Amino acid sequence: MEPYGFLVYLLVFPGLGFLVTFALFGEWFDRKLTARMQSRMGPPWFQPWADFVKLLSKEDITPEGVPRRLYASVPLFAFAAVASAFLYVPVVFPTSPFAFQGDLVLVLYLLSLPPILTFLLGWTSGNLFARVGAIRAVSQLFVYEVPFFIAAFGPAIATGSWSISDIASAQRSGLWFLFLQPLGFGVGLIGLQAKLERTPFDIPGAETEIVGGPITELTGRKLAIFHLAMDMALVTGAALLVALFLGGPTVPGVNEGLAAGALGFLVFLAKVLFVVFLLTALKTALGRLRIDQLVRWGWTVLTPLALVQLAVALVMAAGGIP
Amino acid sequence: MARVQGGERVTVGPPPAEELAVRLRGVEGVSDVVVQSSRRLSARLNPAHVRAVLLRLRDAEGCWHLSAISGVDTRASIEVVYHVSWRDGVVLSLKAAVPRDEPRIDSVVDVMPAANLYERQAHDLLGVVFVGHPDLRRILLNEDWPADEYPLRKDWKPDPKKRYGGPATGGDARG
Amino acid sequence: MAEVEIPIGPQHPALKEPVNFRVFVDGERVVRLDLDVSYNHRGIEKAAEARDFPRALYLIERICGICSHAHATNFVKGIETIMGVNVPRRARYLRVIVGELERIHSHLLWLGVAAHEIGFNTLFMYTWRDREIVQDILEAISGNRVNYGVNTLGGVRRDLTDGLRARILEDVRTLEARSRYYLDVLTQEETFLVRTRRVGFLSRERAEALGAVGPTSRASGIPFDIRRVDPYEAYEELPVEVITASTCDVLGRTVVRAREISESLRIIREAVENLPGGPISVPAPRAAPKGEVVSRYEAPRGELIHYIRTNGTDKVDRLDARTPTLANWPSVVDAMVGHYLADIPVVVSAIDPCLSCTSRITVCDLGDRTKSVLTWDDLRDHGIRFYRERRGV
Amino acid sequence: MFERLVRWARRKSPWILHFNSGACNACDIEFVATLTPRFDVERFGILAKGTPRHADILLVTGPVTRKQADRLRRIYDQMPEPKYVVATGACGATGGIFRGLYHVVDGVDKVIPVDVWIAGCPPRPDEIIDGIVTCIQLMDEDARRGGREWRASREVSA
Repeated sequence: MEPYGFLVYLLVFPGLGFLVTFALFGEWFDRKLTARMQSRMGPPWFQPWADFVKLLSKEDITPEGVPRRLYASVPLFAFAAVASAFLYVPVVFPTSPFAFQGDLVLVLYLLSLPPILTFLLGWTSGNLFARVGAIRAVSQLFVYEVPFFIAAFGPAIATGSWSISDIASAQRSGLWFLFLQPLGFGVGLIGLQAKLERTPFDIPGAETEIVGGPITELTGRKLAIFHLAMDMALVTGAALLVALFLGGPTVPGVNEGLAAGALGFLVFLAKVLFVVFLLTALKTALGRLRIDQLVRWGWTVLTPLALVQLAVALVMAAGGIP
Repeated sequence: MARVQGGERVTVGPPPAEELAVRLRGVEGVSDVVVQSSRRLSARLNPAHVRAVLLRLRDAEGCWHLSAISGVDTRASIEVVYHVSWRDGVVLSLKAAVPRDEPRIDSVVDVMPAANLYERQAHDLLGVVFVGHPDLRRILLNEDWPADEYPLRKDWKPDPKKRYGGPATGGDARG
Repeated sequence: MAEVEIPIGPQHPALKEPVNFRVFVDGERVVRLDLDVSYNHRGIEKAAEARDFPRALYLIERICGICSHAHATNFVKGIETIMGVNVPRRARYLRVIVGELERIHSHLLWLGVAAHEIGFNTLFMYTWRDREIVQDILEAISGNRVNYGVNTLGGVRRDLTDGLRARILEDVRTLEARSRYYLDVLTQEETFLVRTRRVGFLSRERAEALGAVGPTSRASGIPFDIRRVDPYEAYEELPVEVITASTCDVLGRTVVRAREISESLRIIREAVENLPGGPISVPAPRAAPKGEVVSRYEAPRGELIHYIRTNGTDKVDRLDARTPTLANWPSVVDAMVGHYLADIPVVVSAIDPCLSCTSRITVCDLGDRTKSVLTWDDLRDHGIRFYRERRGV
Repeated sequence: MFERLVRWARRKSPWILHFNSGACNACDIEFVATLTPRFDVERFGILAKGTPRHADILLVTGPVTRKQADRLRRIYDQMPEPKYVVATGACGATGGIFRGLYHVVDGVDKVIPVDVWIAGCPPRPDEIIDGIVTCIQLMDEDARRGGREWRASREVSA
């Protein structure tokens, strides 16, 4: 791709510009859906934008005794990690221009950075609630990262390649991995819900127990960027699941030309919103688990399920079934 | 109403107010028992016998619940009123009068743990000292309330000069 | 991890009211709990002595916003007993109706807050949406959503028109369907069960010893309900079925309250259907003869006692209001040790604390260097031993 | 242009911290009722936040009791600028029914500067929403005229 097109791709379309817009749209979609499920009206469409700009304009307080630069940079790291992860997920064409063998592992690693940064944020902010929240965030991290990775490896083994784009294009024929590996999709969904610390896994940020959790002390710009980073993680995670299990932006039959691109993009949007819908339904219907229950449930239910799915995938791959 | 005399604790079916009154009159330290209504009784209590009477009520008479302890300042003395209730709704109010200038009375917290908080309330607002109470500290009033002042006493008036705690800045902090 | 002291409150999203817990945890497990509640002590008892009865009633009704009718009725009932005023039957029925409506709105409110504590916000939204039905009825009767001011010395100030009675009966039908639905949700929703079963355990002996009252004690199997045991107002003619559970935990308290909602609905329907005729109030004298009374009422949270002394004037000589939450605090502190930090909001909200009522108690220390009264049972000793080993005190 | 955008954003997303300074909790349950389906303040972008760091408006209920006074002050100091205070009900204004009692400080403005008072005992949920909307308009007016100074002059002249 000539450098000019490269910049456009990076900064505007499937890159930063689109991601921020789609992330804020995703947050509105999630909040509006939650409200409607609770027989409430819910916020107007521009609400996330207003929240973001307002937070940017607020006074920026750093509690004393906290390393100023480190504290201000953690939200930026989270933002950067998620933004770069999004580049490898195919959005318009089944193969993203940055694809390379092993980008699945890179994306998985980048997506697991925000929870670690949440811990760092909580621990350094000196606030007692934030510290307890940070510990909970880390203990929760170990529980769902492993099953989430295993669930993501299922499709990779089935297609014999470590690149998300190959996995997505392998499902071009309409035979999505959702049907071949439903268990993997389920575990991936729950793992994503836990990664984003949403009810029933919002233990670190449990408002009624430890106030704000790790982000209790965040204010102004830092909170705005961190909040945006978490929204982008929601959209990126959903896009990853779409690429792995729902065939990404591929439309069976339509292969080449502009039509495929446009249609592929619309299909991609629909699938991502469907995944976000599933996550919101999960959030609205359930209460919050306790940390020890989550850990026990994670190891006794989530991980075995993922392993079973992996075994099935291996057997099928060995047997030559796509 | 089978009543079983005996040492060990038996939840005796509590007799109606009149019959309870008859048996109360026999108790040492309790005087002028008055039956106010079918389920209300009141009696005067000698402060020295507080623990003995309550122990007997709990064990022999089957009273199961210390509902409340009210401190009353009757200018002549300070009355500590123990409200004890039975399972069938009868409530006995035992009034123990202690001198105003030196209000001391035995604590009944180990007889009935529920008394722990009620005694602390009487202590805080009226200054009654409950001897033997494990944790007799100020309950209601804030940290920098003057130690020797008890608001519920009839003769207490807020002294404008003294600071009773409140806004750190004091005065009207108009913006 | 070393012992961490976590202050929860006095400003905290879980608590609608100021209470301050100093919780000593080791990791996630609670080892010791100090609680300091007197943040809304306003000195109402001293003020009541300076006001004549009608103005004192106005003040006493504002001891607590959720159980304002309970305080008002209890006070008025006590003064009427001293004065020997005989309140007409219709007024007693009306007081029972408003009292039960208040119990329903208080229980629904609590159900929502308890669900919110464990992050189950959908149930919080649903229960509070249905609570608006009860608020509309109360507003239709008394003109105000909270602090209804229905009572006066000698009877009631508002009457039920036939149109209002029909509307109440219809609303009772919808609420009955909703309360059955909530009972199902509470007993089947997995995440709710997981967070409430065997949490905040309080055995029957402990509940009796610590003087727990209301749903908290009934959930531990103690069949004690003032409306049944010491009936007042119109409860002689409207028998109440005492609802108990034997699970002694937060789930038990939830189920008891949920079923009490349907019981209250039944009482309201019965009271509205055969509401007797006659006047709704009788004139009462200005001053009360010298005397004293222990007036008891079954408030939504438990047994409420007003000990009133009068001295022949038109003012109260002494008013001591012992509120149900004050009696329940020791049992919550007792049920907390050994549990998880995450359980604190759930267990505390399980007794449905009304802090405006309880602005009377403060630090109730479970066990540290000074030996505390609550230490004489094994659970407590374990807590202290555990505490001493950690801190090597 | 950026100035107008910031003003629009602040108008559209006021986050509220509720602080009970010793009230009879009638105002508190009416405030919580505003979050529920019938009144649902999330339509206006209002969220109830748990920590002072995230809040724009501090909604104080109750006549500040002596014990809560310095805690109220501390919470107010922790909030980032621009911050506003709404005192709820008769108690918030002058201590209301509890005025003059020995453990009460008679009103929120004895402790922290108050911007909007809401009348009522307790104010209905829609009155509380009206109070918050008034506070938002005041916030907007302040932003347009650069800070609170103009208010002092207005009070003198009004």
